[in-house]
Amino acid sequence: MVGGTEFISINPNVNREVFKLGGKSLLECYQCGSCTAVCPLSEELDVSFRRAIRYTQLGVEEKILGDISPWSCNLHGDCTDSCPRGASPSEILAAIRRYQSIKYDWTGITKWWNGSSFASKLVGYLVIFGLSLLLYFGFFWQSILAYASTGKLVVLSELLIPVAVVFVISLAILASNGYRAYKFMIKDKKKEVGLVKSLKHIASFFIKVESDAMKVGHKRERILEHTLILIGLGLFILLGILYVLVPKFFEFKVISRLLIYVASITLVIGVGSPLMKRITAGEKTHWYYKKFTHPTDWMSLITLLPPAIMLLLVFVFYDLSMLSHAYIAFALFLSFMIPFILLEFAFGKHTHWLYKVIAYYVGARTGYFRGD
Amino acid sequence: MTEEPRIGVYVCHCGFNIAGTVDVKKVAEFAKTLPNVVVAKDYVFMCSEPGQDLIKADIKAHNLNRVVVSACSPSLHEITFRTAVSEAGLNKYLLEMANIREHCSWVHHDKEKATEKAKEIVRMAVAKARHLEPLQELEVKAETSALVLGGGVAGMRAALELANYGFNVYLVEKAPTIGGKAALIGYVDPKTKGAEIVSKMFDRVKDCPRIQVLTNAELIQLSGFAGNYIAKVRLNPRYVNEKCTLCGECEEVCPIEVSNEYNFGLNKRKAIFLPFSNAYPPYYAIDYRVCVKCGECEKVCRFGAISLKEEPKVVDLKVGSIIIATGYDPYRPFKGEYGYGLHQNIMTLFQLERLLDPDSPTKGELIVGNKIPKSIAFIQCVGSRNTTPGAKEYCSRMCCTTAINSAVKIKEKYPDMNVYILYKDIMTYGSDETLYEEAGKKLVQFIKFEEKIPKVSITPEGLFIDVFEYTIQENLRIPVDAIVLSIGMLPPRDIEELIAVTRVSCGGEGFVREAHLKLAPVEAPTKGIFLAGCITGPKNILESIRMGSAAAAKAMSLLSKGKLTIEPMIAQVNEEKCSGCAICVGVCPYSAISIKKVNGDRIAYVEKALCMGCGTCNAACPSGAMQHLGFKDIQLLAQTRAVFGGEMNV
Amino acid sequence: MSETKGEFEPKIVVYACNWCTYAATDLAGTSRMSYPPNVRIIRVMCSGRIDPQFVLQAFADGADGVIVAGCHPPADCHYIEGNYKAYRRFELFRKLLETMGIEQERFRLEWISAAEASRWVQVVNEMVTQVKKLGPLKPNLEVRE
Amino acid sequence: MSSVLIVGGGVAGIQAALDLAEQGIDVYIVDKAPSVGGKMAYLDKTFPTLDCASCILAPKMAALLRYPNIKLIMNSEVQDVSGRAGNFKVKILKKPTYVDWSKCNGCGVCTEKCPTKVPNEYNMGLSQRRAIYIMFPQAVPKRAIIDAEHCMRLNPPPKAKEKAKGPLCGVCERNCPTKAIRYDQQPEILELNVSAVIVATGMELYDPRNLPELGYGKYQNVYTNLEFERLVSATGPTNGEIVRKSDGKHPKKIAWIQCVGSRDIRFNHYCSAYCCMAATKQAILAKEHLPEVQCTVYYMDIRAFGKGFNEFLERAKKEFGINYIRGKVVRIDEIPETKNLKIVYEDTAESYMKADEYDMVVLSVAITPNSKLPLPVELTKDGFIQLKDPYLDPVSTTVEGIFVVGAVAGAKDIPDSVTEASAAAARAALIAKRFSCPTPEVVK
Amino acid sequence: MSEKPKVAWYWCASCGGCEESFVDLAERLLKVFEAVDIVFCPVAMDFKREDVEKLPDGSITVALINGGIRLKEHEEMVKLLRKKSKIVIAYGACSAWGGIPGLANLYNLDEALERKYLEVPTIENPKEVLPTKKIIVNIPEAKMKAELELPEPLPVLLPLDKVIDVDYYIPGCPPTPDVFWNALQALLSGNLPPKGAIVGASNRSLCDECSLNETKPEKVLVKEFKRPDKAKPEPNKCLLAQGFLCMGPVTRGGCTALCIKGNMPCTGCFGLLDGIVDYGGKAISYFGSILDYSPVEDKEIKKAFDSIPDWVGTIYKYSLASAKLSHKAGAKKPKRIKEVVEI
Repeated sequence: MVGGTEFISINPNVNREVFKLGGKSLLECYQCGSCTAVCPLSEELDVSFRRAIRYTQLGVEEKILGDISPWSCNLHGDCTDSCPRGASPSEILAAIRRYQSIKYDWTGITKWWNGSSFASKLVGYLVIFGLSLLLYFGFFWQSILAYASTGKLVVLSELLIPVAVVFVISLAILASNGYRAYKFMIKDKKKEVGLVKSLKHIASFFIKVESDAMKVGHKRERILEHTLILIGLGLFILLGILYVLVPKFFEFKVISRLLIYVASITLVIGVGSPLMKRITAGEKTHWYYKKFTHPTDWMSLITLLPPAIMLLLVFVFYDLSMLSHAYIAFALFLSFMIPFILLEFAFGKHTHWLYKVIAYYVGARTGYFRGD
Repeated sequence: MTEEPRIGVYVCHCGFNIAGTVDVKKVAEFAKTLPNVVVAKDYVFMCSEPGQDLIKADIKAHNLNRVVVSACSPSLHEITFRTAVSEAGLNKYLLEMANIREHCSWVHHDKEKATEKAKEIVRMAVAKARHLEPLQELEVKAETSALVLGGGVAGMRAALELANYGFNVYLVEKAPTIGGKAALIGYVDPKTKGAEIVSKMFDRVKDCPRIQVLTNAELIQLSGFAGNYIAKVRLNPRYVNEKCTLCGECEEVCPIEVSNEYNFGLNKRKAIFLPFSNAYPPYYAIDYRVCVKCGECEKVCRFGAISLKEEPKVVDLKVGSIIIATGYDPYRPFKGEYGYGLHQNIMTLFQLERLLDPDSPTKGELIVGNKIPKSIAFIQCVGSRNTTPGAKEYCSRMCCTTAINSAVKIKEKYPDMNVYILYKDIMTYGSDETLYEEAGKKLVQFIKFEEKIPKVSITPEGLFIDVFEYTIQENLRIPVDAIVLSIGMLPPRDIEELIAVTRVSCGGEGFVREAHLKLAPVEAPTKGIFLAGCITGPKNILESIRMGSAAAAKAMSLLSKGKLTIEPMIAQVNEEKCSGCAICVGVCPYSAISIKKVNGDRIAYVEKALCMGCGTCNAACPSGAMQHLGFKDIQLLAQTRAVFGGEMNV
Repeated sequence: MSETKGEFEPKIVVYACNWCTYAATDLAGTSRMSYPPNVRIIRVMCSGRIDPQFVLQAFADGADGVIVAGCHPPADCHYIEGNYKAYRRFELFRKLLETMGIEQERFRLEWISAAEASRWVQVVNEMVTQVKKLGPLKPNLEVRE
Repeated sequence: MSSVLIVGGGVAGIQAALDLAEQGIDVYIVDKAPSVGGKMAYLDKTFPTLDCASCILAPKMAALLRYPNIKLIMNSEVQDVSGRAGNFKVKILKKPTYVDWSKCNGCGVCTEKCPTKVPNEYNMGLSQRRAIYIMFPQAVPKRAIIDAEHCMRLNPPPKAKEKAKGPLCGVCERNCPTKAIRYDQQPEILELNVSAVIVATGMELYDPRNLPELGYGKYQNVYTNLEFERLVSATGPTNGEIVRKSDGKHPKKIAWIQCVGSRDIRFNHYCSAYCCMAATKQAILAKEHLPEVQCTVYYMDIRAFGKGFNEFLERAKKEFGINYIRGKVVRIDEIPETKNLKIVYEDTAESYMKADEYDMVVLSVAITPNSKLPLPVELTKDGFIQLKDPYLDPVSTTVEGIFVVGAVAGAKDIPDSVTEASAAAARAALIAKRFSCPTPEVVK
Repeated sequence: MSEKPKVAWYWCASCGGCEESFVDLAERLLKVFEAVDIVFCPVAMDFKREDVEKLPDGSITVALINGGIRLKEHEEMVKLLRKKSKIVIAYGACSAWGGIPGLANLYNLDEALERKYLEVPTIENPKEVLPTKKIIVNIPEAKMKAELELPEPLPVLLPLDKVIDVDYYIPGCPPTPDVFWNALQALLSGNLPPKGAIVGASNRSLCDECSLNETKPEKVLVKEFKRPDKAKPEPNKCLLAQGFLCMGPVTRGGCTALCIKGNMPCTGCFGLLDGIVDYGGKAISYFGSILDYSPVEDKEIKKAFDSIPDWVGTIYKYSLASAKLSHKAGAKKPKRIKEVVEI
């Protein structure tokens, strides 16, 4: 608050942590506010990305954690294009998000997942993946073989248990972290706007911002990629739920296959495309794929690609009547799903959907959206 | 007037420029009717060769002793026609221009009215011409030598420049060593050490026989004028001579200890001391202000380099010009200003600079309170930009760059240290901006404040800075281990004495005022006195050095011919009439007038070399004794009266 | 007297400093600006040279208005602060004019820089209009029967 | 007698020339413009004293003419410099002016009679001049020059050329009272031997069209600061009346946008050093011309570093009520109906994006050095001329005997340029006069 | 020895102080009487106008005239004396420059009369009687009417040289005996100075002979102006440098700085110096010069100037009637003076 005599203590280490989390240009920012001013979101939303950066530069921790602006960022990158210091604010904001996620997560896993090196992440991932493999190719191997011999696609209840357990635990952790995030964000703010109005704000905001962004080539490309992932993941979850709850659905071959193929192919393309661009990044590649190369970015893609491929393979094999192959693929799919859910879905970059939703909700309810 | 004026009037057509609107024939006819006009002619281009020849021929043929050229503005062709009349043997100041082009034909359209006006303009010019007098340019001999006050970088630079040019230079320095403040700055830019620059300059000064370095010396009196100053310089005793081998034994036995101003009070020194390791002249010096003359040092010195019997001496130096380069004083924070003086970890930027210097008491390590701090904060604008009650209004120009430079240096050396810079506006102007950029890359943290200035709290838990961060509008509490006050610059403490001796004047901010802020930045209003370095206001080292060269250029321009030409259109005193009331002395902006005794009478005396010819003394002179040659009362009154056809008679 | 020919044409004497105002009058010429021909310019080196005596002489001889003009304070003056002196002298001088019953509009102290040719033209125009409105001064100085 | 070449006749070049000439050294000033004066000649007032620029510059320009040992080589460019300190060989391309300057007396009749009107560069295109013209009223030397590109005679429109039998137009030739017009003048190459060279080519303004988001060139009421300077100047296109290009009305709100092209790694890294104070000055001038006008300066750091600058800034705030808002403007949008401008920025004190409406916007554009010269000197990565060792060998370039002063060696304001000019004069004089003193500087 | 030079002495608008100064010659008077014959001196002897008229033209060697020309009578008499005299000397400040009575020129005659006869606090004039040209006085006791004719006042007071040609001036209010004596010596010596000269006084300003001149600081600059009735001057310090409006610098010397010896600033009775065309204009110039403020400090400047209520009375105390602007603009012939009044 302005004018008060209360002084906020700072945490001098924040800037170093955020630096390590990918905000390499954090202190190059000289606070001109170009990023805020140039951002298409600013038309609709009273946020200051610059201020978020300043909070972080100085380590005003409580303000950082409650700041919704990093979550409102859609990484369109106009700020990075217009930053007079070449400081890449979107990258800094992504790093701040990593920092925020770490602080929102009470388990400390996010801290490791976001903060560790690429190699240790990979090792961690592989260890869990290995355990999953052990589980499915060891413990469940007999039952898999048994199911395979039936030649049918049936509800594989006990095979699904580990994944379901992991999924439920992850959801629980996510919910508790989401609640923590909500508490941080709502602090010192007042709910001024009604729920319905808020939702309207958010909806119109998304439509406006995204449709504006679609007009720009490089943004369109990224939005499409993101949308593919979003659709793929959505279908994935839908299919998973259907699989558990309405297994009959899979008897309608055409529709279920269509959905499955769409889900997995969109995912493969949505994940594969940015991944390929990152790997083959050259002169002409948009900077987005070069700058955002924090290990968490890689991992968010890397962890998602194999289950998507495996799912595709399951049904390809199945429809080709290569049942044993299909079941192996299925086992692999589940083995890939466990580390994905446990690490990426619960603690990784993928958590941003949750915090984003909370941030928009808080923003909308507390009057951050402009106009009526 | 000894001879009756014989005036020739020449009216120019300037093609159609004048003749298009003014009936020049009529003007010439009219001119013939004016008193003392002997001949009046018109011609198409008076400024052309034939036009000038016409005038020259008439001067001879009609024995003219005044010429009025009625043409364009004097700013355009006065010099042309003056040259022409002087070629015809007439004193060039017996020419008067009547401006009937810019003031008449070009601004009016009614031919009749314009012609009438042109006639009156000519009548005014003729009226003035009747009272014109021949004037002579004067030449005085000038010394090709200079006195440079202040042995800092600006002074040394000026001295080197002038000595190389062939001037004899006296480099007068108050302290026992030259080098100034720059010698004490650890790093003046990320790559350059202050001490290095200074010692390289010492080498050049040493090799230049035309520079005489006078340390421990002060200018106590200045008389004379440009080209011919006599400077009285007092040489205070050093008590140590050139036999000194810097063995340092004397220092050990000296019983007197005082705060060491060369380390900005970071440590102590003895009464006999060497200011810094590469000081020049490279001998010990005894601080005559504190020495009790116990004689211990004299006894211990094996080389006979010390003699406590030395007495102050006063020498008279004849010099042609004075270059003032006495620099600045660092701002002196009062006790408690941002906690200054209340905690050992709160220091000034200058002290920090000393710490970062490899030649410092800590050998270049940033050790405060016996350990290397984990975090350090610079507070900018201490003493500048109206921050605190004692602060000056001006910006001290160098502190932002110096602080950022030091911050970068610290970050290079101690990457884990948190370095904060609390600023109002970062003044890294010009290419220094890259340093600011660099600081960001080196993870220096910046905090902006505005009117509400930061507060330093000294608590048992340590030091804290409470600051209202402008760009996030929050009150923050920053824990720090050390605080650096980026202090600004003050005019040197002895500026009053300097003003009293050299008669330069001060601006509102307390620094010496230059002749013109924009276009004469290294010249004092008084001819022959030039300014270099921070004496005119805060500068950085590079700017001071350039000013040194620039001031030298001015002295070269003024004196290189070995003589000075004095414009004759200056003030002149009629000693018969002057009563010595001294009103003119106070109004002269150049201190060119003084009161002298002539046969027991007080008489105003104009130092011709200093007078610039503004005439304000003439206007102020109550008795009419002071007259502005070329613009005398009678000349201007005659011109005034001529507007209405009246005359002014002697 | 010029007023015999119908309209009264005032005469205005101008004392102009060499560096600013005289340069502005020159510039008005070179820029071919146009203004009424009622002014007579007397050049001095600095407005600090202008003696109130001159202005008094001009009024006594028949000037209907007088302009004293120099460089803008604080720093335009070629001679550091001649304009300051002019300012003080003529501020005091105004008191004399007031007491002597001469309209303040007849006397102007103006700062006109070398670039302000248009300002010069404006000042002349204003002055001529004002003085025309006031009428001639000379008859006022004579004792009317 | 040895001589010194000064490249560039701006205030720095003039000062260096005067200092050298006073010592009796021959000086050549080469300038590509037809008059000396440089950028300062465009200014109305100078900060922080609000001195009238031409009042203080014109006497210096005129003083050049008083020295017979100063030669002004106008409308010319240096083509080549070879040799070494003490003996440089310089080739200068003297472009044709189509007027015999030894005959022309600057009367200006031709410039009134010429039928072709062309945008006047001196007024930044805000007014018109003729095809034969004198650069500005106080020009030194005051000589006419024909702009061959627009001259009917020298570059006749193709259609007219076909129709006409003989040469076209010729109005200036017929009207010239001194018969100075020379349509057949050819470029000349001058060769000079000089002891030292002083580079004082100064700066150009950065083209704000490189920042298309600011709409300069697209929106009529967006001005550069130099355009505004001409607009506010008594000698400018409107005689000092501030009016909008779009409708000729007085603006009620004017914004100054700082750091346009400066302090920005996309354009120029450096700070241009003059713009903060120039904007402050212009805001004050606007306030003096139109007391009702609201002036706002958008800045990031106000660099009030020079003598009297901070005092000036405080005066602007307190006495004139100029607003200062900290935030970088990223975009200007024109409101088509009113031609008003909406500027988009983040107010860094309030921390959200704002869009303010103004009648007129002035861009404080960066400077760029005029350093593309046929000289053997090195440049810094920002394009300024590299100094050799500014501490020990001030104003020297990497080539001995070639000195550099003013904005071409780094962004700076007038007093610093003038100081450097004098410094260079001192250093060039040492070479020109061949005074020797056994110091490493000269002898070694 | 030929006939002694004939001397006439006439007074116009004068206070009588000038005649006093003559008496103050003391024993030197005898030498005067030895040297000259006085043929006309209304203040001391009962000469009549007819006596002068009878004299042949040019027969008077020297006519000394003191006082300014206020009345038609003065005008007639001085014109007569001019005709009869070889040399006419304006004696004293009033005659030379109008003197203190000349300050009445700041008013139209009507205003001046009203001020003098009606408004001044020390006047009681319930019938509002003003001077008239002719007054018919009824004397009931004698049953007769007497007619009094008063000389008509001129619209403004004129110094002598605006009415007749003046050969020499002797300055002072009154001229000090020494000045008068010096003048006499000069004139009697036969070595006549050029016409129009001011005789008997110095050619330099008063500062030259002022003992406080030496006490001046190097620069005479002041921050405020003081009046001797409001502030007490420090002794032995130049009054001007203290801020008192001392007219010494602009005033002709010759009086030996009498006032200043009495710790009062010079008020300027010795008038202007050669080469000065307007006394007050010059005074303005130097008072303006010594005030040490810049135009930014406009308020201080105005304050300093406003602290002196009567500038014109200060700078033209003795010389208004001979100034370039010698009277208030728009002076008119009086209307309030009636032709005839019967009482």
